[in-house]
Amino acid sequence: MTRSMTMAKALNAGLRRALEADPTVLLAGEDIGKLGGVFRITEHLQRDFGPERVVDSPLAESGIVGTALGLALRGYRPIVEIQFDGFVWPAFDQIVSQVSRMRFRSMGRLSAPLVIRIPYGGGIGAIEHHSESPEAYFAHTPGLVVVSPSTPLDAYWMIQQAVASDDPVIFLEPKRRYHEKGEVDLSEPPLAMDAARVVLQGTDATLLTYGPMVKTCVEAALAAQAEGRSLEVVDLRALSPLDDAAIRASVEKTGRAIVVHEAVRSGGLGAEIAARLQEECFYALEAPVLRVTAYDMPYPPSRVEKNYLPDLDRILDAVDRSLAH
Amino acid sequence: MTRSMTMAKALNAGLRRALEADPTVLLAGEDIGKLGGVFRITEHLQRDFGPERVVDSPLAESGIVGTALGLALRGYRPIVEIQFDGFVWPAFDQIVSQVSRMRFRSMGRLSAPLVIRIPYGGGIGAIEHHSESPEAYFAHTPGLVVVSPSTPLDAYWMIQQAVASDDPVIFLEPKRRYHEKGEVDLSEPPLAMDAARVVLQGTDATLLTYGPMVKTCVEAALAAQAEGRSLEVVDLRALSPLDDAAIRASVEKTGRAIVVHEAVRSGGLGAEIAARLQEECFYALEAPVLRVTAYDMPYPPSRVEKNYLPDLDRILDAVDRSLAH
Amino acid sequence: MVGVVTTSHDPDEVFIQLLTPDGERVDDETFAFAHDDATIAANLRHMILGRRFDTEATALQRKGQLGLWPPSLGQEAAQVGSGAAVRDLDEVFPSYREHAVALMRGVDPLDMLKTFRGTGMVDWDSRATRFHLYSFVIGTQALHATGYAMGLQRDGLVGNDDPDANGAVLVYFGDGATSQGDVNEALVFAASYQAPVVFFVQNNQWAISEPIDVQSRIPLYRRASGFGIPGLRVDGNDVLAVQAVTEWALDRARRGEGPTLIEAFTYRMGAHTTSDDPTKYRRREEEAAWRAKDPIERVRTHLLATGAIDQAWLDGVDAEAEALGVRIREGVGQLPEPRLEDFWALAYASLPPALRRQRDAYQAYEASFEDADAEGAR
Amino acid sequence: MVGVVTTSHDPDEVFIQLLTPDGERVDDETFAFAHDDATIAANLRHMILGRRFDTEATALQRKGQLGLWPPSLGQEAAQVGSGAAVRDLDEVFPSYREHAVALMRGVDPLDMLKTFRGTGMVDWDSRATRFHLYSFVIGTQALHATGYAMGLQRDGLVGNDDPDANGAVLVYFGDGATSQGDVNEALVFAASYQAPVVFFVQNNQWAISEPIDVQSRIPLYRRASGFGIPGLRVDGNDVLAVQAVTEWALDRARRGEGPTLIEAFTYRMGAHTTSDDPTKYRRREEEAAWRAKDPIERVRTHLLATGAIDQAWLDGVDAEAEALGVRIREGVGQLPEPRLEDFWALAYASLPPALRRQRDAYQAYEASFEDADAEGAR
Ligand SMILES: Cc1ncc(C[n+]2csc(CCOP(=O)(O)OP(=O)(O)O)c2C)c(N)n1
Ligand SMILES: Cc1ncc(C[n+]2csc(CCOP(=O)(O)OP(=O)(O)O)c2C)c(N)n1
Ligand SMILES: [Mg+2]
Ligand SMILES: [Mg+2]
Repeated sequence: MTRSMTMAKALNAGLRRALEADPTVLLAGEDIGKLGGVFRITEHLQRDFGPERVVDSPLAESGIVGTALGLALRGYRPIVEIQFDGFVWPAFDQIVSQVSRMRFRSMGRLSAPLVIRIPYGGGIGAIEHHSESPEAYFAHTPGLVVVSPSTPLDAYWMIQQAVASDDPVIFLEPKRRYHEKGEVDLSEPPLAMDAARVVLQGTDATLLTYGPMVKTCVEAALAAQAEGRSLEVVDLRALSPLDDAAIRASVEKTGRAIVVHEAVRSGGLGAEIAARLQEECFYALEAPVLRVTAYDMPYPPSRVEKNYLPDLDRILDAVDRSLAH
Repeated sequence: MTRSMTMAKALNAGLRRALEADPTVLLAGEDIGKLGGVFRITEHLQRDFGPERVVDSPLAESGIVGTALGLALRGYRPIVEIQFDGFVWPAFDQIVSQVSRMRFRSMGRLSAPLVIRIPYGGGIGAIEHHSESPEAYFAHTPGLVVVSPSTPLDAYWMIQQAVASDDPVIFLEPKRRYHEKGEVDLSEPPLAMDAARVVLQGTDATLLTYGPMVKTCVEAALAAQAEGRSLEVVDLRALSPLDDAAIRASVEKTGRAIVVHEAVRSGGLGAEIAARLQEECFYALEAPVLRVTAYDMPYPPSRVEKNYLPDLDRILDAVDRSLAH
Repeated sequence: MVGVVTTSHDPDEVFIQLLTPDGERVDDETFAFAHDDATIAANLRHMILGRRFDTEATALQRKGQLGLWPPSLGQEAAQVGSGAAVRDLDEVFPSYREHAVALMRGVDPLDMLKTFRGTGMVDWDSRATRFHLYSFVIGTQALHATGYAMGLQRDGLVGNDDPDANGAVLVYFGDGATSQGDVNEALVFAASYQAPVVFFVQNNQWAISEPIDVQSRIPLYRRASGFGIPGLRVDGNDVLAVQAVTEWALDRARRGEGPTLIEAFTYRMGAHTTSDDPTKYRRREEEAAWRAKDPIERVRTHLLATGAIDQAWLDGVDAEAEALGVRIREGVGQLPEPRLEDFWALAYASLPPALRRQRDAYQAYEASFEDADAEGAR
Repeated sequence: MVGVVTTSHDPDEVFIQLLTPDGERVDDETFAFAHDDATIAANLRHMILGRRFDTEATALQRKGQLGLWPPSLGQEAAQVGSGAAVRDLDEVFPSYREHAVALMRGVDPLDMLKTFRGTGMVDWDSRATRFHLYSFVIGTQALHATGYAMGLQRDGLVGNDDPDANGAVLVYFGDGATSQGDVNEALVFAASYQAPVVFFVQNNQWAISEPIDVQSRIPLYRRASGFGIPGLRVDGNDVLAVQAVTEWALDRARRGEGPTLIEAFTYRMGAHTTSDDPTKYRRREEEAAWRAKDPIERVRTHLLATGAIDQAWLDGVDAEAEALGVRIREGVGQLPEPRLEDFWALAYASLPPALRRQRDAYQAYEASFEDADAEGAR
């Protein structure tokens, strides 16, 4: 059964299915009840599942994540919403020192199967703290699974897979894609959430990307096609742990890799991918792994975000530079 | 005037000099007063400068950093102590969303000249949260200066330079080196804190490292010498922004680079350095940039830390692998 | 033993009021309004101008001129009354909704619009206005304010015999913010150091869609007692009472007697921001009930009744408000568009090498388009 | 208006006591001890065993057998009294100093020593013992406990008519912890959801070198009132009073009447940890004064006086304590040395690819030494 829906609706449908499937699943966060979340991802869920399973939390992110961990220890599978990327930092201690380590600290006896949903990324014309890309901070933290869907289909399935995961999952939702539509096959998941996906086959170079930039990279690849260039686009989907095999397979084939993300360059996910690729495919690389990213400054006022974030032209420029090697 | 002292004493002397030199300098943190800090870095400073300038704070890291920022906005230059690396996370929001961005947010009108001292790293046989290496989280955050001294000499001068900096500085103190002695020239700083230093000249490969691992790398290089291998050791000192020129100069000379740090590998500083090197010295590299780091798991019980952390043998093994290319 | 307190949030126990919703002056046991009618009139003017600014900005957002706007509608008395208590050596740390206070402190309204238009970060001189930058992370500024207050102590600006030689800090946050760790830590620090800071909670009863009961089952002013500092609840729609109470608390702080928490009980008459839809979570009757307690109406009624102002005076203020409106409407479109070039140098005191390379590459890349354009034009 | 409270931390207002330092039974208006002498004797036994365990561990650290040890000396009544109030469906969230509670819950003392010897992380079965893992980040467990209590509510284990069908959570933290945002957020959440959790503050008057006055100028039990929950202060060196008060609070929680904060006023008679040197920051006289209030002595005196126990009974417990000591001393050296191999699989439910490669490389690298050794041996 396939239906066309936005990512926002797909997430809503995925959460609904998770709530139906497992009575231990519950949702918590700021404004997720009557309002349905500021992005309406949880719309009507409180109405349909009650305020015990869809909980409006006090305004305190550390409290939200810390109590969710307590609920997880009691056998629940909480899915918490952080309202915007920039508001996850107050919960950072709970995530980094507690959630990520419960299994390790308890010598494997306990786990913390909770999902932390975070709308992330820019391009929506917002004020400060509402356009951040915090993925690298989480990816540097052992014990956390970090994933990001790029399509409604993936959003629908990956949120359910995240809920089913026995490890804590940082679930990054590319908010600028919330309202774009896609076909969603409701019958069976196409892929596990720890696997990357080749979105577009190509031979000249590989664009490695995720979340909000997948669409931009596909557009760049299509534009490049018009100029006779064949670009492969890989949607990482899993940001940590990475699907190294898929990444390597593509780059060994094309010999060229360009990582594209919205987060600032230094210390971003592109750094880790470049480091791994040059280490593992040293002789297969025809050119250095390039990075098309935001620049190393805080997120600027929204009227300049288009110049700050990667776009089609900057991606193609990097492709040119890669191919010039 | 040169004196032999431990890094702990050098830091104490540097802080003392900073307090003497500038009446706006003040120290705050847990147990830094009568106790002199759990590592005695602030020993006798409260006695000599009074409880107004050396302040025992309530037990709350976000409060410590957040009020320090307020003091900085009032014209003070606070130096705060986080008791151990693992306890900086409750202050993470203040550091990442506030301290690092005051200049940017205010369009350059304000600055946040404060220093956050953090004893970091392992190798001291401690329980959980007392052996962490959080540098990559800070290095991925624009607006922060991140430095780490490796010797008493650098500790003495760099802490004073950090206090003088108009940008906020994360000052990472390699706690396992606190009690090792070195010569300290008290008359003039040898180098600015944003510069890397070639500690040992060599021609076959470059070891890029910082903080606690500098000594280990030097030992490895000396051991390699015995086998006829000439390793260059570069002490990064500045972890963010990096001294790219110095790093490149060395690696272009030797053609081989190995980054050594205690932090976990994925997303660590080694990733960024490898990414930059392969991008900027692609043709100069004879071998992939290798990384000798902790493994991608939480810090284990102290009785296995020697196997978890880089040591001389693992560094030499990586040198072998590099040279085998 | 301290029993469970089951008091609701309705003003039933501590609730300082000096002017009723009908515009009648009433007395409070402890707090008196120490100023003449001219001060009240000045407050009314600030409230009217503040409301006009807010209305214009809301309209501009609807027209697509601003990305977002958080309306202050209904909170004018809480803001102007407290703002009126601020003196020369004081410092104000706002949240993101204190537009009326900003105007009183001399912040240029167009500078404020830059932030919400997305052409600048927070583009006013907080040093000159003593009105700190807006903070968008809930509660964070409570700690900055406390630290700043600790600085005032160190600077010898607290507890001097000469009251004019003393200063204090006034920090604003919302009811929702009281749940944040940072706000509670600020209370710990302020109490521990007896810092000269007044925590001013605008309890507008909503944190976006969450009613105040989600945050606390007891009135918020009581939070203070748990930290050993005084807490007061004031009618936040009564500009006289707000001013009297804030003056008391700021004076106390300036004298070196420590922090106070004020809960100004008010109502967010509009949406949380222009992106919000309150019909999803609250009843129209509630909104209507609060419209009857409008903070501006009661002052106008009162001053007209006492004869302190007349219609001519009101017309004058309206003309001023209209001029403000014109200035904003005309100015907003002329706010300079930012360029990425303006921002490279703001991350650090001096440009780091990697960022310099990124800038150089960006400039070369941008230039390549210009070259291409130039070539195309030839 | 809530005025400034200037009460010192000396027990002067609320201070529930049922047994004086001299071992005299006294009455409290509200709280009575609901058990017989056998219970008191059982408590005394737990206190003696707890102290012995702690003394042995401290000695083992001095001998280099442990990396670190946080002594519980002096806090036995606070721990055993509260621990005795725990029932089958309850759950305990400790800090890192509740060794006596751990023993009562059935945690193997050698498992506890693993953590401090560095041969394991936190190596006991928290599910079976209902005694959660030690937490080393100050205050963090207050939130986990609150969340767990929210889970009990959802599981229908609160407010049932059958008292045996109800459970609650008891969470321990120190005086210093009350300054942390997390602890205050836990109070917010617990109050908001009326979660069945009892916050048990062992106010041992020191947070390492910081006296309690750095954290708060008023007694800590008063913090509760600011969040709308009951707060109680009990003589933390009086095991009877502690048990009575904790039972009251846990019962209340189990009945669905919400959270309570208990401040057990006690004293850390030893160093903060074996790495600490209290002579740097506190006076010997203070320590001596508190030694006179020893929590064990008063119970022993009392029970001997009433004839509930005799010397033979005490000798029996001492023999038990000695056996515990022997077991610990002999066992600690035999705790298996961990190998890095034991930990690869603990970071995630299944080994991620990169970590697998790291493990493979590590094993190959380790094997290369064995090969070299083997070759050398030939
Ligand atoms: C740390 C953090 N979490 C969440 C948000 C999103 N957010 C913005 S305003 C708001 C509600 C604030 O309510 P309140 O403190 O009552 O202030 P008000 O908006 O009513 O003035 C929320 C949840 C934020 N800005 N910061
Ligand atoms: C977040 C955090 N900050 C700092 C520390 C270091 N530290 C360990 S124990 C301690 C004092 C705790 O005092 P208190 O809460 O009174 O508990 P007590 O040790 O007296 O039992 C400190 C500061 C820590 N463990 N966690
Ligand atoms: Mg509000
Ligand atoms: Mg204590």
